[in-house]
Amino acid sequence: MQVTRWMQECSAAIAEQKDYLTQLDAAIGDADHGSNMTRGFAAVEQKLTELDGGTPPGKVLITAGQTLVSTVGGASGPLWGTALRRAGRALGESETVDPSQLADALAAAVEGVIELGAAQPGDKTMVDALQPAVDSFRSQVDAGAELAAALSAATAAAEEGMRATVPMLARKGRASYLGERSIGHQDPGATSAALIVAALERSLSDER
Amino acid sequence: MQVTRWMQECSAAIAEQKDYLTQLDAAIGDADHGSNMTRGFAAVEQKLTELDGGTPPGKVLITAGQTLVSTVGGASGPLWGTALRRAGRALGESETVDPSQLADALAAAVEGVIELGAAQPGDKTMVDALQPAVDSFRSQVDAGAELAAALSAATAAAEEGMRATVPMLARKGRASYLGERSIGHQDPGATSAALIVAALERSLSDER
Amino acid sequence: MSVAAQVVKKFINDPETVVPEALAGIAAAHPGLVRVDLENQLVLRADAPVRGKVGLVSGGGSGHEPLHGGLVGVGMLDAACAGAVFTSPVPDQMAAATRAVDGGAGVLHIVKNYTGDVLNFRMAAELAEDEGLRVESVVIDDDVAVQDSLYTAGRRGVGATVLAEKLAGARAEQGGTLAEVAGVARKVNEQSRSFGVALTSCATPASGTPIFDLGPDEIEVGVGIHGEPGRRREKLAPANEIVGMMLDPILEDLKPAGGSSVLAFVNGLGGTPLLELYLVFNEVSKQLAEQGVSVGRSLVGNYITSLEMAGASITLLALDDELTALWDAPVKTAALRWGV
Amino acid sequence: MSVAAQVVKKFINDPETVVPEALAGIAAAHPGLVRVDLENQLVLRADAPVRGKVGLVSGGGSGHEPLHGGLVGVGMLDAACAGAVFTSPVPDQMAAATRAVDGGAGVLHIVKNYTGDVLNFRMAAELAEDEGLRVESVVIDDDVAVQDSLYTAGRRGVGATVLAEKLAGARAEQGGTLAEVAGVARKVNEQSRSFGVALTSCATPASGTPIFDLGPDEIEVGVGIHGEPGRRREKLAPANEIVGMMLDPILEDLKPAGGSSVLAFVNGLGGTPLLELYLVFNEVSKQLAEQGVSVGRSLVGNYITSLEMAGASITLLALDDELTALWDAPVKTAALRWGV
Ligand SMILES: Nc1ncnc2c1ncn2[C@@H]1O[C@H](COP(=O)(O)OP(=O)(O)O)[C@@H](O)[C@H]1O
Ligand SMILES: Nc1ncnc2c1ncn2[C@@H]1O[C@H](COP(=O)(O)OP(=O)(O)O)[C@@H](O)[C@H]1O
Ligand SMILES: [Mg+2]
Ligand SMILES: [Mg+2]
Ligand SMILES: [Mg+2]
Ligand SMILES: [Mg+2]
Repeated sequence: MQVTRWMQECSAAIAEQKDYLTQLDAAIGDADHGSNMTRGFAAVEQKLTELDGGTPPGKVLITAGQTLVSTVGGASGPLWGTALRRAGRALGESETVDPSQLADALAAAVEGVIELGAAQPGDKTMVDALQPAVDSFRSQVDAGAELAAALSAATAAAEEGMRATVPMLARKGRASYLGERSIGHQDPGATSAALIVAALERSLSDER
Repeated sequence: MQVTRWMQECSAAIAEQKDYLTQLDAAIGDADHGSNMTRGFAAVEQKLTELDGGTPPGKVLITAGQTLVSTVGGASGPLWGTALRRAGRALGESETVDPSQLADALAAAVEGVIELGAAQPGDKTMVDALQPAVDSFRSQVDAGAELAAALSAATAAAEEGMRATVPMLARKGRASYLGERSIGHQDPGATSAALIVAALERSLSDER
Repeated sequence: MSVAAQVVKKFINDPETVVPEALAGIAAAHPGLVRVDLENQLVLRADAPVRGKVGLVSGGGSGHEPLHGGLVGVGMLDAACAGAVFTSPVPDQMAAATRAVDGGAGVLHIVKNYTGDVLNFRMAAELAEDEGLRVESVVIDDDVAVQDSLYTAGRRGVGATVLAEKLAGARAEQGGTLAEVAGVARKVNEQSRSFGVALTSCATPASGTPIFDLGPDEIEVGVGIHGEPGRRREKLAPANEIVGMMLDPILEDLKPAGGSSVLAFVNGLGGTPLLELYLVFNEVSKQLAEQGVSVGRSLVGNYITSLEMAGASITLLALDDELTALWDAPVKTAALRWGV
Repeated sequence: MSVAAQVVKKFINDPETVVPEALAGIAAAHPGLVRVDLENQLVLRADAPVRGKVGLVSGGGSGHEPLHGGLVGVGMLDAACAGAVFTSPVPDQMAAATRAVDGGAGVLHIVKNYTGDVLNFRMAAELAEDEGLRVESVVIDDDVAVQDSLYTAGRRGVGATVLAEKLAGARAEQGGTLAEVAGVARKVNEQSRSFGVALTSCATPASGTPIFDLGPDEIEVGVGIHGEPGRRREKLAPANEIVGMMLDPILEDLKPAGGSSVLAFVNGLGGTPLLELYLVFNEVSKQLAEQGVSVGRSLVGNYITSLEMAGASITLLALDDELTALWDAPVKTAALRWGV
């Protein structure tokens, strides 16, 4: 499984949406989410070029996570850094990743975010995009679906979860300071999360 | 001669033009000429109510000048204060003021301004409105003109001098800091000076 | 007229290098007082680590100057970590700062309560503790504009941060233990309440345009220090009414005993002239007097800012003899200095 | 987009009472340091008059805070006279201040070179001398943005005013005679040059709208401190280029000897964040180093402002041992404090 490819897709997709993510953050946060995530994934892309090709996927994800922690800052740095590191640990040393291993890794990632950030679904955070994506991927895989099908289901669920944050009242992160005024705005972190899930789909589905 | 009446006419005319004077000062100065002059003449009006009716015109002018010095500040305070005090001294103790005494008083006023501020005609200051007004009043009086005629000649000369400041390059006061950029703007101090001369005409011409 | 459409002009060369260039300026302007670690974006007390003294580390996003770099020096912080504008620094910086100021008596992290600052400082503390350093953390959350904070990220850390850094720093300078120094910071936080109002928004160097859009007769009530909108929007009102809007929730929450004494801190958010801040302070002291609260100590000026935002915050700290003495103790930093 | 059309929101109750209310705030914020004479709008050193010490009086229009009221105290001014915003005070105030601070050794008037300030202080000196007081006056005119000053009102007094008040104040505190104290102020003025740039205009409380109109990509080069337009308008440029525009005319006029040492003062005009002022200072020290001029002392912050104007001024003072020692001498005012 091409983790490096995934990270490159993330870096490209987020850099492309940088201003949009920052605008979303300006409405209910502090207008830096786009630059934070762009800075982080650019560093990840750079860092991964230093690893040799044979590095197992789990190790690559751990390195990517550590790089995010060390370069992003803000709330999203520790949260995404933890997510990728947990996913990497779940994959362990194995050289290949089958769909159910990937499902476990993604589940570990979300658990890491929730453990660290204590956000529940419905709190208007990245969790509202990630949790449904992970759940639908798992159920598709358990139902014996193709990897590509499971991935597009995950992407669809992430985007739906992202859109579902619009009417939510924020209970975590900066947006929570706005109280009622946070309603009616799409959460920037849920938006970048959806981009990251879509990047996963792209990086894997055209592997064959 | 009704000096008090003149001061009241000044106070009313300047208060009415307060914002206009401040706008002119905003263009080439610091946007306070309107409030400075309004504050000063309001204080003069108030102060003169404390004098008894019999006070000779010269004394009234000296009191008015001292009040301007004590309440206006800025460049215009000392300059107008000196002008009225010098005019007052020129009138001395006399109970009445004939046209030639008035001409002497006005000449003393301009001399006081020039002595204190060292502005020459053409420097884009109040002097450019006052000097021509004083000169034309004097020549009319010498030519035996009616008081009313001499006064309206003075008002016309003041307003012409005021308009003549527009193309001038400022050499004195704040406007001089602008160099070439002071050209094309009417001098606020010349404008209030014209108002004060016109007020003199109103206060005297309808004395009979 | 859309304020958000406007460009905010700035003295910068490149948005990406604003923070390191400003840090270089701090180093050049205050030799002998501080030194700067440009790689980790740290402002360090010139003689750090001070043997046997508890080290104080704070930090956060940039754009709040003089907080935190201008508060490094004798009797206050030993190190300040600078993040990008409005973005918490990363754990690596905070861990490097912790190592650099550890004089053997442990290190206190003073953390403003924002998710990013809290999570990054937590990771930094874990890194430092893994290396055998003793670290205590105190989270500052004094902003009463944040309501039902139980169900949210909690109250923000604002003005009380400056006071906690001053008073805990004084305790450390006197030789207090890590527990004692942390105790002072916690006490300051418990006895402080703040509230902020913005008359304009502000623009980060990266975006260049104001974060929110405010009409010519509107103000944002209950803002923090990151250019974020506040709790609600109100019509512009006379200063005495705006001060009332700020003092009421503070006093309601702090409930100072009648006749008690407070430190009154009127803080400018960056773009408001000192002339107005003193006028606001005059209102504060008048309204407190009416409530039977006396002002024992005071601070007026721009100390915890939000770039060029026009606005002000009020912080009240309930004083006792210990806190008053710590406030009066000597301090030598770029922004706060007396007694030395 | 017409900037002039905009309303500048302020913390005020009534435009007419802004200055007295702010003065009351200064009195409330700094008891023990200063006392305020509200009738004459004076900020007085708490223990004035100081027996046997030369008294220092300055003043001018308000809107430049902390100048002058924030610079009253031990080692600096004995009295500051506050006029209306941007309007020189009247002779009565200045004479009252002169009386209040005369300790028997004479009084120095430090006057910024503006027609209004000069004429009113001249009248005040005459009043005081008529009463038998000894008064010396030093006029500060350091602004090199004013050209062919021979044919004009002359150069404006800007940043050097802060330095002259500090250094002459130190000399007076050391027991200098009136001639000696005035000599220091004159020397500071002769050895200082300044230049200012505005990124925005500012609005007086009375008018409420910006004094001039500046496009989103324009700056005013060569401004003073009264919101007046500058010598010319330029396109916004990177900070290093703007600093060049300011330093070049200063160095051309000051002509510091290679290898000589200067006090570099980067002053904010009110609305520019400290983050940017430090970035500007970094440019100043880099460019001076390239010219072989070393920065012996420095000052960075908002000290002589133009309300909320975004912008900065640079002042260079050629140092020698005497001036350096006077700069380092203790000072205790609201805005400048060290050594005590
Ligand atoms: N406690 C939390 N749990 C999960 N996600 C969070 C939490 N707090 C904030 N976030 C996510 O982080 C995003 C903001 O990230 P970013 O703007 O980079 O950091 P900051 O808020 O520190 O500026 C939010 O949109 C939200 O999705
Ligand atoms: N040296 C001078 N001689 C004569 N008039 C002067 C001189 N300097 C300034 N003025 C007049 O004063 C006017 C400005 O007055 P005002 O705005 O009240 O004072 P300030 O310039 O101190 O703000 C100018 O328009 C000019 O006519
Ligand atoms: Mg953000
Ligand atoms: Mg004026
Ligand atoms: Mg942030
Ligand atoms: Mg003026």
